[in-house]
Amino acid sequence: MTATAWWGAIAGVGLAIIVGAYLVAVADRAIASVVAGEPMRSSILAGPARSVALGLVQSRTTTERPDGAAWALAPALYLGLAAAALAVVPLSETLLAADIENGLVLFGAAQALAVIPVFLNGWSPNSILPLIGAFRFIAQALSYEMPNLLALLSVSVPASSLSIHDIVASQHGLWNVVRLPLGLPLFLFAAASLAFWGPMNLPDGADLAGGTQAETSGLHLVAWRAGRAAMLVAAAAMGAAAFLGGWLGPGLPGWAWMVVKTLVLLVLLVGSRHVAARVRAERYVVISWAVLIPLALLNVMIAAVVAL
Amino acid sequence: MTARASAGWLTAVAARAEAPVFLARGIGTADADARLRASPRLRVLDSPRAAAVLVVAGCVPTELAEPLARVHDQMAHPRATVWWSGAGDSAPPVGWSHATIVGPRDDIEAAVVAAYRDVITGARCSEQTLLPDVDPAPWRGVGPYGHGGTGMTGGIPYGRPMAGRGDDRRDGLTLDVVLARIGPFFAHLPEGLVLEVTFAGDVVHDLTVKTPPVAGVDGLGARLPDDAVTATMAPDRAVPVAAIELARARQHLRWLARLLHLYGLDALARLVATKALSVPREPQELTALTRRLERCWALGWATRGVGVIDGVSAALWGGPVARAAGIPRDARANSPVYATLGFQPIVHANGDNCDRWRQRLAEAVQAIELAARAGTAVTEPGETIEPAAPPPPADFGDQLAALLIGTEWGDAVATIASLDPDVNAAGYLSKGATV
Amino acid sequence: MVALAAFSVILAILGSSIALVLAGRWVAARADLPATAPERVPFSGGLPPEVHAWNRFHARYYVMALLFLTFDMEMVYMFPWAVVFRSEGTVAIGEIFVFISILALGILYAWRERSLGWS
Amino acid sequence: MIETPLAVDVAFWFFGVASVVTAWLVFRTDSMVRASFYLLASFVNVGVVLLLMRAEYLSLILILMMAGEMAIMAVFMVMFMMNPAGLNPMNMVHQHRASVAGGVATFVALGAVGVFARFPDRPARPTGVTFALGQELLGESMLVFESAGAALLATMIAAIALASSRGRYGQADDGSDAPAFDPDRPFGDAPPRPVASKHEEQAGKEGADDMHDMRNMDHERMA
Repeated sequence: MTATAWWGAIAGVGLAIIVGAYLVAVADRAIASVVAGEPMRSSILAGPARSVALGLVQSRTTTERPDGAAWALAPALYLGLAAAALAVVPLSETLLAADIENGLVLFGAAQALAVIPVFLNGWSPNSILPLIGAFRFIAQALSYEMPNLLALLSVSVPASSLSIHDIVASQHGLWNVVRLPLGLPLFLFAAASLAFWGPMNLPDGADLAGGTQAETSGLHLVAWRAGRAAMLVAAAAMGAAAFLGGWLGPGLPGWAWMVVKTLVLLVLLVGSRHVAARVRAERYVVISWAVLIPLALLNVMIAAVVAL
Repeated sequence: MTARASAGWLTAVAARAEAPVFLARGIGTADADARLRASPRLRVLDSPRAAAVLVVAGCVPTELAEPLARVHDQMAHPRATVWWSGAGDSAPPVGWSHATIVGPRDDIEAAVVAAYRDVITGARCSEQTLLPDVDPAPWRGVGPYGHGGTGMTGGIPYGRPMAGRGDDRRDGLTLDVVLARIGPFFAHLPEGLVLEVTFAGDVVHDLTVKTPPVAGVDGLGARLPDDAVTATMAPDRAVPVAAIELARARQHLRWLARLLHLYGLDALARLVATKALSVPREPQELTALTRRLERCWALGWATRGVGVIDGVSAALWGGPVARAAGIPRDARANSPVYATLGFQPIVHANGDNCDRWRQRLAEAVQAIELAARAGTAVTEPGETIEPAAPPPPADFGDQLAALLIGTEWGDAVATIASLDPDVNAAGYLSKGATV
Repeated sequence: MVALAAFSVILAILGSSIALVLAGRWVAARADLPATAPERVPFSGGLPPEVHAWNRFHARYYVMALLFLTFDMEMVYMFPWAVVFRSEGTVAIGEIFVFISILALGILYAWRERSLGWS
Repeated sequence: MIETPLAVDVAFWFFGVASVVTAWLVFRTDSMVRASFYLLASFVNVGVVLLLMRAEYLSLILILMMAGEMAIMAVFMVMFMMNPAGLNPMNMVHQHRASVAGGVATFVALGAVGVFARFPDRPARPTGVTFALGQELLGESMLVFESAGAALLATMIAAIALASSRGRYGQADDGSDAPAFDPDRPFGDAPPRPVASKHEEQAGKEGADDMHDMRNMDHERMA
């Protein structure tokens, strides 16, 4: 791996994160104005840039006795883990930031580690509402990590490899969304839960006055929202690679197919915020254990039978 | 002029962003929430930390002045205040001389955006702290371990005690219980309501309602026709039915906008807020909205079976809460003018959060139909008017405590929001409960 | 040693994004005035807190957390099984069926004991 | 001797030392949350060292599992230890001399093994570790695989039976009297219980049992 390829990989993933996060913000505003029945305005495209500028202008508030280092680390680590998760997903047959033999396990490890910064973001301000948000998220992440990993596992059975490059290659004739119909919805629901977006927004809900971000402002808040958007981009990219055949597809070049599929899943994930109300914590956890994990296990069995 | 404001182009870009607003709701301006939420150039936040403009709506009684100053100080710099005097045109107290004053009928949106632009670009300097800069928990370093405790526990580390232990109501583990006072300006509680909640984890272990005594609120007796429906009263003059029903529809839609924001559906909240400002004449628009909310299975799934009120306590609440629990009591049922309009009270069955928002939405649709059919019909003088949001029962605190102790905090807030007690209208605030 | 270069890319991405965010945060905070005492009071609607918010938080899902530990262990065995499944053939189906049904039994027991929700 | 490039050596020393330092910090910090996340950092550093030793799957699965488990450890430590966030000074080390001696002894023993043992000169295969593990699981050590499943089920049922306060038959402590705390009523000397139906008996209990009835009331509402 020559030095230029090394730097190119890092720059490429950085660019993908920034463009992806920006697209998430724009898609969120666009879908919001469609649902609210307002005309499309130029501020939908420029809005995210302006709110980032506002974040730079605004000062950073603090509380009486916070855990300062952990509070500062939280958004940084969250964005870093989202970038690491995205780095594993191949853009095309040849364009791949990190070709790792166990790419799937690394993606699962990044999402598992992402529990820590969200908990720290709620724990550090030493204020009751963010604290409740932090502990809610641990319940949510613990119960939705299993369906996420099992959905990804079911994809690696026919490919008999954990490298995402091989998983995409194994979908040459038939995409996994057709071969394993249960896989994509399970994965999207679990990935949206781990990124606590839309109806799964328990830690940052309005009933906790913003939850883990109730005490934050300025650039810390911008970094936090960018981290959440980046995690959504990583989930959409992995969904496209694992279930929609990645770069495979007639006509367009490989990377174009991958970008199109990722954008489709991204709009689906982002749109879920304006369609469904926030769930109740207890019911939502029981649903995962009682319904989603058995379904995911069934999906693994289907994958086994299909892959025979 | 903070050093930051000198970075010209950055503040210019930031100035054209959506203004982050924190709304501190006082007494008297009912549609403050809907007006600010409906505007696409503002973003109403739930916490003052990331807000740049503090909008103080209505008249804030003297007891809420200190919490209001604290909310103002908790905002990030640069910050500005817009004082939007409601029915009673009370000027802001002495410390707020720098605030922009906006009358009840002026364009609040333009004033807020202007204040935001000035304070971001530095044309208007950021407001300083109002409360005295004395450390509220001064005592930090006394005692063998620097906090007055013994060994690894106790004392007042960094000036505040640690939470104490308490027996638990649900699973018997004696762990810490935290006393938190969810303050008068919490976005999703009724205006001015203070809840003293003891949390055991995220479950409400204990709950007492503390509403501040508000002297001088009774002066608001002369209510505008717009709010005629919020107080149970029998006016001695004839009131047009259309005005009553439109005010009822407006009240329900305002409430629905806030509830949808509580459940995370911000875009739908904005849509309902715009409908609340200009109540649609024909009910088709609302029936489309009703279908959309019915189809949104998640809203049903999140509210079904939560905060069930039935039987005696439902009757005490009266109004939509009682009707949602199956008690068909409605003052309009035995009024002759409504009989001519063919009015039938709407009733739901099991009195949980889900039925309450369905009840209010159905009543809003029915109110618009009645207003369309009423034309110039008027009520007789002395006839009682059915309030859209009746005042809460006398033992409001005990009712809430019985209902919410042992529930998770998210459900507790949703249940209080679903009751929509109009704490101000009944002068309830003037009962002598201390903060 | 080629594969390690891929991991060095991951570590570099992780390190650089953490460093970038911390640096941006430090630069933005340099122009801030130090927060006065009332500005530091935690927000809960306008009244000051009685006690520190940090407490022995009564997390209600401790039974579900224990269940998660066992399922985390299960993943350790499932990944290698998935990789070799195609070359091992039908014996692997039988094996994983037994493994999964044993663990599904655990979930059934937890669900029936009503210990999955808030206790 | 296996020839390793300089970068791998530097990385090995960096992550090795980082792992030791974060493990040391676990006992130097007052805050329970920081202690558990320092321990997680130490495990992640060990994971990266495993990576350098070409055990790629083992290191990634170690990091994945440790993330979930350290989050749970943080929750449990905050719940049950005395000093959740380190505002009071915390001292988790007991018997200083014995623990220092023990530490030095184990270090010397492991060091001796590291230095004097003759390690096989067969470097691990660069790729296919997961494949080899899979074949091992489905080959000779299938018994290990299946007995692990049974062991996991046993731990699950034991954990649920011990930890949950109410099962499907009702409260776990129904029928057993809480030990009396007031000094004048000696422990175990439960008041004679009138013969009554189960429900009436709970209603008849005096004193702090309204909490019990409250829990039953919650229990019915919850069921």
